Amino acid sequence: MTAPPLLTIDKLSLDFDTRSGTVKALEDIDLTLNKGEILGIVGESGSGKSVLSFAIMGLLDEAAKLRADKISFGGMALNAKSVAEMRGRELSMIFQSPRTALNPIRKVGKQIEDVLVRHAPLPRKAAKSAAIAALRQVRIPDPERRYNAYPFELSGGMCQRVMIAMALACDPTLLIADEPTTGLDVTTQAVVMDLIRDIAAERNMAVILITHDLALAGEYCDRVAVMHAGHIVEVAPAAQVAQNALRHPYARRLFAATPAASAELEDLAAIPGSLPDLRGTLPACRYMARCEIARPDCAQAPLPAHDISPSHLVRCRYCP
Amino acid sequence: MTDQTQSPQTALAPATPDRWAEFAHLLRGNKITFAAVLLLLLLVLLALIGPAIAPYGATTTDATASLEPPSAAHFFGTDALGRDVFSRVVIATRLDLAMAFGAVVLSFAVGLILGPIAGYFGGWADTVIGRFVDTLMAFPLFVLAMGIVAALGNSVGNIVLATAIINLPFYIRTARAEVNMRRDLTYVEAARMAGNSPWRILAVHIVPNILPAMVVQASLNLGWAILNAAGLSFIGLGVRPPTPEWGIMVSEGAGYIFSGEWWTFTFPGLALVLAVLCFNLLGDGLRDLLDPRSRT
Amino acid sequence: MPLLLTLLRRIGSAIPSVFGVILVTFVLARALPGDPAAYYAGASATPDSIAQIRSQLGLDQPLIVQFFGYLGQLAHGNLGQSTSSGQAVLSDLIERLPASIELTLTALMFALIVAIPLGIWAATRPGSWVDHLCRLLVTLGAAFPTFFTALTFVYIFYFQLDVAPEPLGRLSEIYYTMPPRVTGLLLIDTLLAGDPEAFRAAFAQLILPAISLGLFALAPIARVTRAAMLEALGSDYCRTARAMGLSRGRILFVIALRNAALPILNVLGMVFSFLLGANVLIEKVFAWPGIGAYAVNAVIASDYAAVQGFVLMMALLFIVLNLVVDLFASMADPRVRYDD
Amino acid sequence: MTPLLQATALRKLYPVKQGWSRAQLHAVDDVDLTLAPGECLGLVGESGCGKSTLARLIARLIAPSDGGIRFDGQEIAETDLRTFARSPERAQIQVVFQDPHESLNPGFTAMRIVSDHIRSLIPGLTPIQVTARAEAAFEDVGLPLSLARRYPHQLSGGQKARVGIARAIAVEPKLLILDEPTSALDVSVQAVILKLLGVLRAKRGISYIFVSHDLEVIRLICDRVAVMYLGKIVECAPTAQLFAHPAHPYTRALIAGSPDPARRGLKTERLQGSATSPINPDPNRCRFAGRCPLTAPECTAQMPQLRAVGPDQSAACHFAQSAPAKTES
Amino acid sequence: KTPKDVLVEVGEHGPNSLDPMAPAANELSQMVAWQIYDRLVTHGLKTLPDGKTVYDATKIKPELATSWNINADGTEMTFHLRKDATFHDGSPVTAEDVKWSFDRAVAAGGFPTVQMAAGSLTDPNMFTAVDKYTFKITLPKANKLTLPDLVVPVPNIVNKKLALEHATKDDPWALDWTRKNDAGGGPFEVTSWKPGNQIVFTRFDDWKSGDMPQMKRVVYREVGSAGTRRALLEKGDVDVSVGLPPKDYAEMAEAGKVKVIGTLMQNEMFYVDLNVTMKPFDNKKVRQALAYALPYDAIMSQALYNRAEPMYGADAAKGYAPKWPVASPYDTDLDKAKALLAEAGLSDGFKTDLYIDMSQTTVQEPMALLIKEQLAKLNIDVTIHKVPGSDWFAKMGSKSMPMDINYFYGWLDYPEYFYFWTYDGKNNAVFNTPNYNNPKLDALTEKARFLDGGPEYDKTISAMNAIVMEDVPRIPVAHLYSDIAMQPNVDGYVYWFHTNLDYRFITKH
Ligand SMILES: Nc1ncnc2c1ncn2[C@@H]1O[C@H](COP(=O)(O)OP(=O)(O)OP(=O)(O)O)[C@@H](O)[C@H]1O
Ligand SMILES: Nc1ncnc2c1ncn2[C@@H]1O[C@H](COP(=O)(O)OP(=O)(O)OP(=O)(O)O)[C@@H](O)[C@H]1O
Ligand SMILES: [Mg+2]
Ligand SMILES: [Mg+2]
Repeated sequence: MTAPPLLTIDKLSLDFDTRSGTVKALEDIDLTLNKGEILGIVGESGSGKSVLSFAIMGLLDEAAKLRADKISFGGMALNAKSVAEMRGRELSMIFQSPRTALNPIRKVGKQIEDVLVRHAPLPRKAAKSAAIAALRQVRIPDPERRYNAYPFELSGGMCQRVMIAMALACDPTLLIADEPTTGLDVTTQAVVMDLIRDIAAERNMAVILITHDLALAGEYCDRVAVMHAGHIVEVAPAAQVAQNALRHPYARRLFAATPAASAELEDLAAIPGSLPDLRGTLPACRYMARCEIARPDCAQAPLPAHDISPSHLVRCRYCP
Repeated sequence: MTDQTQSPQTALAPATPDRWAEFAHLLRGNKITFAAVLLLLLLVLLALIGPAIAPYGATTTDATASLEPPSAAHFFGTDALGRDVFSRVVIATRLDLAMAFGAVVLSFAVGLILGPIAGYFGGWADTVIGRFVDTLMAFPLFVLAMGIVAALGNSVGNIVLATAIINLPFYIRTARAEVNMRRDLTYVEAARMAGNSPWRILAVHIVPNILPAMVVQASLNLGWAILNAAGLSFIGLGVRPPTPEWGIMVSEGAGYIFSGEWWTFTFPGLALVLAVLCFNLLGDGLRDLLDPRSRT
Repeated sequence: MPLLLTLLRRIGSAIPSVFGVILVTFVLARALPGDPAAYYAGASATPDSIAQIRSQLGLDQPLIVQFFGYLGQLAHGNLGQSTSSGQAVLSDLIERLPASIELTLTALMFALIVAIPLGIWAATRPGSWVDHLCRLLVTLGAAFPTFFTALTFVYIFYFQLDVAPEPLGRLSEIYYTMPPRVTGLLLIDTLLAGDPEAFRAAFAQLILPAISLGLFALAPIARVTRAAMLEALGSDYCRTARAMGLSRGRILFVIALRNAALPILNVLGMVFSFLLGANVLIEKVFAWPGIGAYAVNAVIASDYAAVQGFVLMMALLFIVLNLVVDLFASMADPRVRYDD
Repeated sequence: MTPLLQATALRKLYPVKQGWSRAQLHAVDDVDLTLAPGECLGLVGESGCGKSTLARLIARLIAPSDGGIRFDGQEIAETDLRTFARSPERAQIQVVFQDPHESLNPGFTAMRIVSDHIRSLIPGLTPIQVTARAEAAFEDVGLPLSLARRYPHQLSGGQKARVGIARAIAVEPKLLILDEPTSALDVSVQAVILKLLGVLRAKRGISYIFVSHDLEVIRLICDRVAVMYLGKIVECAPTAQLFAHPAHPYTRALIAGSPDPARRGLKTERLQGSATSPINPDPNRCRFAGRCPLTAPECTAQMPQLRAVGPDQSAACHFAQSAPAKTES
Repeated sequence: KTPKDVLVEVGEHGPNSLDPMAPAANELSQMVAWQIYDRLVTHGLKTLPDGKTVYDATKIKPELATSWNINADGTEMTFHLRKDATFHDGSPVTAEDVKWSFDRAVAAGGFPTVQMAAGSLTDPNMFTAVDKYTFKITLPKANKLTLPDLVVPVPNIVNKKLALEHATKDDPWALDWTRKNDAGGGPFEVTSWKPGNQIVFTRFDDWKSGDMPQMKRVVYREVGSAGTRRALLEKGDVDVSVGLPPKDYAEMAEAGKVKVIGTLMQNEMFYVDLNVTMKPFDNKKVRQALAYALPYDAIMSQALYNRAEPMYGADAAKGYAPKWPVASPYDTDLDKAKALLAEAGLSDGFKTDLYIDMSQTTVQEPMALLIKEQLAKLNIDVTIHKVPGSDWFAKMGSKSMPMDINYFYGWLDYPEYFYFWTYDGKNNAVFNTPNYNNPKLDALTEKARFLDGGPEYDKTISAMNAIVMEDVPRIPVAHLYSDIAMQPNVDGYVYWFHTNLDYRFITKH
């Protein structure tokens, strides 16, 4: 733990100006990520997982107002310009629903080639063999033939592998995977996740894995960050997940609602209430209204991170 | 990024009270559509009370005051027979709107019957209706309208009919596509499960939900219907004189532009443009409201 | 060869509508007012002479017999004789078709060149003033009756400002020699004949009619371009492209635009139909020797054979056009190639 | 005890075009199934394996190409769909659909959605009775009546799912077919719905056929599980038995594929490739052959039939081993 | 702006045939025939007091025939042909060609035959080619119209040999070929023809039958829109524009930038027909009431822009001059009209239909509207119908229009010629739209036909005029100008009975 972290985010906040008011999509996000580490980000739908990844990738649209004390990547400050330089090269991203995430009218091989050529001036011939190599690396059988396939000719799992090949084409140091396996079959999901994990290990590549499945994050990640309504409420080593050792009331609830973690239907417990409306004024702890251990001063800022251990932070004053 | 938070099914949503609220909101946000709505209200008002507020009769000739330029007595001047162009333009509103609405209502109604049948039942019905639509579409539509009016005679009824016929394919196609999109949705399946007959499913569960798309189509078509009638007038197949109608007035006025009597041509033409513009902008606005894909 | 098969299938599926078109036209033509027999008999007609001519023309036979007779004629490539021009309809149409096609294509070009960039521009800034302005402009363009625009243009640019040539059809044969007919399209034929002067003149003649015609097509094209681009730009694959660091230009003009090409192409078929319809009016204003003007005269003169021939030719033209659109569509989108 | 439902040799073939020739897509192929009253049967399998088709066959939403369905002692597969839709059995078998949004008429209020359904299926009720029933159903699914006047797009996903369930149970069915009722929902909402379904079953004694691709969900809610692969049932066993001793290699792969934090860092053998095409499959070849780690010559020579491999457990694999039935629940 | 030896003319329609003999050939085919064919004889010219040049109906001049003799009783006419004349293809013109051409004209049927019959030319046996350059016509009875009838563009001299090369069994007169091809020997050749678009005439430099025309080339363009035709002329892009609305002629004449020449048409009348066999116009009182009701002055100024002479308000007591057209005694007098209607028992008015020809709307539509407006004052409710041009003849022939606006002019300048076509109940031609049948008038018409001038003739004509003015099956409105507008540098316009431009005389400076 002596090496400096690969990615450091300090006090990142993000607002969206919309016709119906300002959406405070993210607030006070602190995050570090080490080289080669796999960080899982879990949370309910709408908790801000995707916008956080977009904020890192610099893919937000004009309506977004991003503020941060510091975002640094590999020792360099990330800003609109530098991130554009790094996208696809140092930083890469894969998405949910691989079929729609690929250009439907271009051969998949060519799409990989496009990325290669963009970042490293290659003659087309060399690019082609590099693209085939990339396909082979993600264990696509018969890559020479698949090179000429269109996305609609491939199965979902294949498409996701193509996406991964594309994202990894330029050997990034950080890969953000936004729900890469949603919509895939369980067996395919396992294959794809194994693939990401193995390649990350091979290349010492850091991964941010966004998912709403705590069990999945628990199985594949080194650390897990739990998000709720634009806050990271808990960051813990993934081992804690398996042991049901998460501390934040929301994280614990999320765990209890996960079928894989429950032995019986009776054990399954829903989270009361729903995500707060992110427009308007919000209490410092946005989980307050749904929380069983909330006290009046939960509304008061600042809400200090409660360090369970150096690698386990909880954003709650009162959790055990 | 918005596509994650906005489900595409918004398109299927009907007009409900809070949609109207949203519409009002949209109007406030979109000044152009707002202006179009105001304009529409003005046109409708003119259509209702036009004859009452026109300073002169629509067909009152005045031999002593023919082809007078615009003045305080005749805002838009007078035409070759000394009729007041302003009055005629105002009074024509009713007929023009009525023709456009008539044509649109007609094709809307027929489209709303044939399109869903084709879209829901498929098979033979679809083939036959599809062929019918293809046949109509194989004509350059304006020429078809010309043919119909020429064959049946140039009465208001026939112009409306011709316009309705040439617009029919668009309604049938829209309705067919919209129904097709919903035919296999599970809510329709649930209705089927509840023992509803196909006709009831169409009438109660599907057709009401395709109305918004059809209304957009209709509002875009209104302008087209007016232009179509005007075009027919221009080649001499419009309504019969002395009936005031914008298209007729423009085509009559066209004979006077090179001799400098521009007002007989320009004012009815502008009325035409204004009405068409109003309908097109409205159609656009409605589409924005109902079709989230093109919404910002 | 799925491409060829698709084409063949397309042609096959067009046959019923061609038949429908023939039938509708036939019925419509018979319903036109006016008695061709009386027309042929002329001013000195007597009931007897009219009856005689009627039987000569076969007009006294039942409609169904006439229809099959007509089909038989068609099978021999005989479209009949036009009463108003006195020529065989087929030769009239062949003579005049290139003029209309040249005008329509130029108008389409104009519309594409203006509308697609406008649509793209608007799509990159949805909701901004640019977007609203573009929309207002194209909607305004579509709100003007074509003949109104055309006449206004002639009045302003020819009559008042004298910057446009006289609205007297295509190339003035008084000052220029007609190039030998190769394609029938003067812009091409003049160049083939190596006559830049005539090319310039032919182009100058085209400008006003093409613009007044094309204005009408701006709105639909700009509208689909905007919508399709908006959809493409908001799509997952464009987001992917951005995440992969592809350049903005490439994303906009290569990835998004190519994906938007399919809806744009599809609307072109419809736009072409509109243009050919509006042609009728424009050709009248500009004395353009095309088939639109021919059709108007034919309809008004109850010139059966000419009306029927015109509509049939149009229907065939559309079928060819749709085939071309299909061809482009399958080039633009591999999925189309594999669809039925 | 007579089974509530017994399906025999059910088959659904869809005609499809393959190039220029016609072919058959075997969506459901020769499926036998029984369901005891009050039982909950889970149906799992990967996407496209025919779960929904089977569910819809049993629900009599589509007509089988072949085979019989006995429901409550009556043969119902023969009646044509339109007649069945008007028979009293219709109300007995109800379906809860996958996408809660798509399954509600966007032009109807929640109340109208439910009461319309009641009115159609139970003729002869007065409007007051219909409303009363609908309100009772709302109460059963825990939906406040204040929401009943809302349109679907004004409801959250969980609420829409509840409306879908209310619609189904309002006509007091004996069999409820749930086609991935929670797959479109967030975990926390899913938990609520699953619990609600458990409560409803206990309270009303309805039988369930529960379709899901998530084994963990099935594990929580079902008594028995049928695993499908390419139109066929490849294994059927009581839930606990299936998890403890999966007999079919595909079942094992499914279980191994479900994420489990406890398996952190472990390397597991994965299934490679994807399922072969369901169009005109070779009748003499195990459908799983090719992806199966056990593939042996007989697998491509003879289609294994579903056979008992233990008490209550059957599997369609030449190599399925019997295992002692687990006693713990 | 146009070259000096090229004349550019624009008109609304163009020819649909190069030969007026072909079936369904339109009027402009006669214009073409006038330029590309020679006839045996032609008329001389005269200059009117106001300086306009018109043809002189009284003077017959040589064209292909250099001289001719007529026997004493006028039944034998012998023509001596020019020996140096050739057709456009260079072959010489012979009496055989003339004979064949005349045979053709009487045998082709339709309008040409009828027109030939006006000059008693009805049978091929009447025509003999005496020798190579002598042609003889034998008539059963002398007819004063025979010689003038040889001037009209019907007995055109056609290149027999050339035409016969293209004759078929079904088409022995090669009409189908001459419809599309030039078989003439006139001063101009058709060198390019795009039907519906333009026709180009080129001077035939070997023409011998008259003075060589100055124009080397004439381009006749069809421009549908009258406004455009006016604009083209005013901008100087064309030399001559024909067929403009009277308003344009009136204004351009006023402005003086271009030359407008309006000549009163010969033997012409513009009128409103009342169908005497349809109620209520079967009642003379009603017809007279309408004749008193029409808004004549408004029509003159607002529909015709005074490009016509009024044909109303004459003093009936003075009697009618022995000529045609003559003005009617009626003038707008609503009181008289009301009184007459009351006498007819129609003071509550009635409903009727007024038909106009769609191809004539520029003038007829405003006129119809004025009439509608005016008659409304008498509680007469008029519905206006526009009949497509193609249907107009059929409609006229059906005699089913209660009221219509119409006009007629005769190529041959004799009142009885007009009567024969438009009032004669026995002949009952298409142009007798009122379906008028008055045996007394018919007898007078027949009598006048074979009187060659003199007091008896004058008396007969005056009596005929009195009858139709009293009976008013047709309400005279105006005597129209034949208007034409041209660039100031265009000279040599001659008014001909057929009202088309004669390119031979056109000069440009
Ligand atoms: N462009 C935008 N404008 C306004 N609000 C936005 C925008 N993008 C996202 N948001 C809001 O930000 C919040 C976080 O959205 P985000 O997409 O990051 O959620 P998520 O955790 O990824 O959910 P899911 O699991 O459904 O993908 C949501 O409340 C959403 O409504
Ligand atoms: N109407 C139909 N016509 C043709 N093929 C169909 C039809 N409905 C389903 N199929 C095919 O039948 C097979 C089974 O489909 P089914 O929907 O039952 O699968 P599933 O197991 O429910 O999948 P999922 O998990 O994706 O819902 C698929 O291959 C599908 O493509
Ligand atoms: Mg997300
Ligand atoms: Mg399914």
